[in-house]
Amino acid sequence: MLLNIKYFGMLAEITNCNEETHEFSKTSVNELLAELFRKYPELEAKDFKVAQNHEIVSNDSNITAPEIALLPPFSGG
Amino acid sequence: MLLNIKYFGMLAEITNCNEETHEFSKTSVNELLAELFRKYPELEAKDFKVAQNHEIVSNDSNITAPEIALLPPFSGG
Amino acid sequence: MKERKPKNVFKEGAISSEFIGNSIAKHQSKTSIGAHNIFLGQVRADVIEDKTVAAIEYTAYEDMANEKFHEIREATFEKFNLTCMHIYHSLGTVKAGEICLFVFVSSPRRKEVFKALEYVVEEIKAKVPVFGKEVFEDSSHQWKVNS
Amino acid sequence: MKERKPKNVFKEGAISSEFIGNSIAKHQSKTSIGAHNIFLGQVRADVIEDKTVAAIEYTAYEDMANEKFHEIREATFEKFNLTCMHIYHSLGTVKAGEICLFVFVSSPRRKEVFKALEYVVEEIKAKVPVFGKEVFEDSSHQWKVNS
Repeated sequence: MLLNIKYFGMLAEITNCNEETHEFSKTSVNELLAELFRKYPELEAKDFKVAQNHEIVSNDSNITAPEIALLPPFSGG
Repeated sequence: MLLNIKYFGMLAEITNCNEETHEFSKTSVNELLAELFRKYPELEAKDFKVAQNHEIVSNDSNITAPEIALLPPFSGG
Repeated sequence: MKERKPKNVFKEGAISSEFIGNSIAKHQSKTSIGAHNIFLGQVRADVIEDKTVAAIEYTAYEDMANEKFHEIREATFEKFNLTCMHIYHSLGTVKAGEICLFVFVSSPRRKEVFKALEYVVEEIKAKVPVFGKEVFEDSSHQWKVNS
Repeated sequence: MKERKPKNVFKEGAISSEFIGNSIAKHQSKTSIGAHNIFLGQVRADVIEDKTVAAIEYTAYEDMANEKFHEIREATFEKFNLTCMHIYHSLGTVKAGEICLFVFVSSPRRKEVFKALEYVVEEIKAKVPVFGKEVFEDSSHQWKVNS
């Protein structure tokens, strides 16, 4: 599946982009993250959550939607 | 002692005045109220508090200041 | 700073939205503030036995009220970490829909403003001798009681 | 009314005191309202290791954020007896002393607005994907973390 991965805040500084497409042939969020950590080793040390369909999902969820967002700690307000 | 008695809100409607002087020769708030109830019988049924020196005092306190206020329930805000 | 004289909290008539906006603007030079919390009391057009409240006429035992406002201010600064606090209350006629009470607290941190604002408003309702006469559209009236 | 589409809560840049004043003025025709409560988040000029915060640059995962604001709105109307509620959050640069968050709740009764406002603000802080970059006077930066 061709995923659209979005990066926010300090994560976008590490990846040097706000979004990118990523061809993904495995199943879970954990497997996706392993691929992203290979591409961006600095990501692994960062605190962030993964959203799919605009909802936070756990790392052992399956990827079911093409839009995936990596969200560092929120600091609104 | 010559007292200056102030009436507020619905109490001023009963007494038909906002303040008046009252010659008082006894001691306690209760004794003062008895005199005022003779003058304004409708006052006796009303819910109010007495302030002396800008502080609420109990009815068995002694009158020590010349300014006495009769305050119906507060409804600020 | 301790022996400040009570300020006059009362304003004749309604408190305007422009006054509130200006009061907010004045705080933008205070850059240690992170959170403001504002309470506004607005006169309701309550319907009581088929009659509608058109306005409230406020009177107060002004000297005592300003002393009580001052005591509430001092106690609130003791209890909470606030940068500043402002209180304004109307006297005279305030029409339905208009604002009669404006309480404004500011702090570096939001947790403080929530606690402080509710404290101040409840203290005002309980301790300040202000009296509201609800005037109906037919000019009859009743005396307001806080709930 | 249930299936309202999420509105856009975001505004580019700071929220002005005039905007807040106008928003208050618009509520004066709603004469069932007795109490308003307003929270304002203001950017602090915090000093961190001798450097002073000059501004915060806000970004957001906008689609998700607007959905979360909408869910918070709906949940708040379920929990509390409110007449109306408005939320605005800045995107882009907001300088120290300027306002970046404006939450406005109104109800017939004051007890409701205190509880509702704190609930809304805490929910926003916890659930809405907004990210603040604290930019110092020397143009270096750090990422803000809510406390």
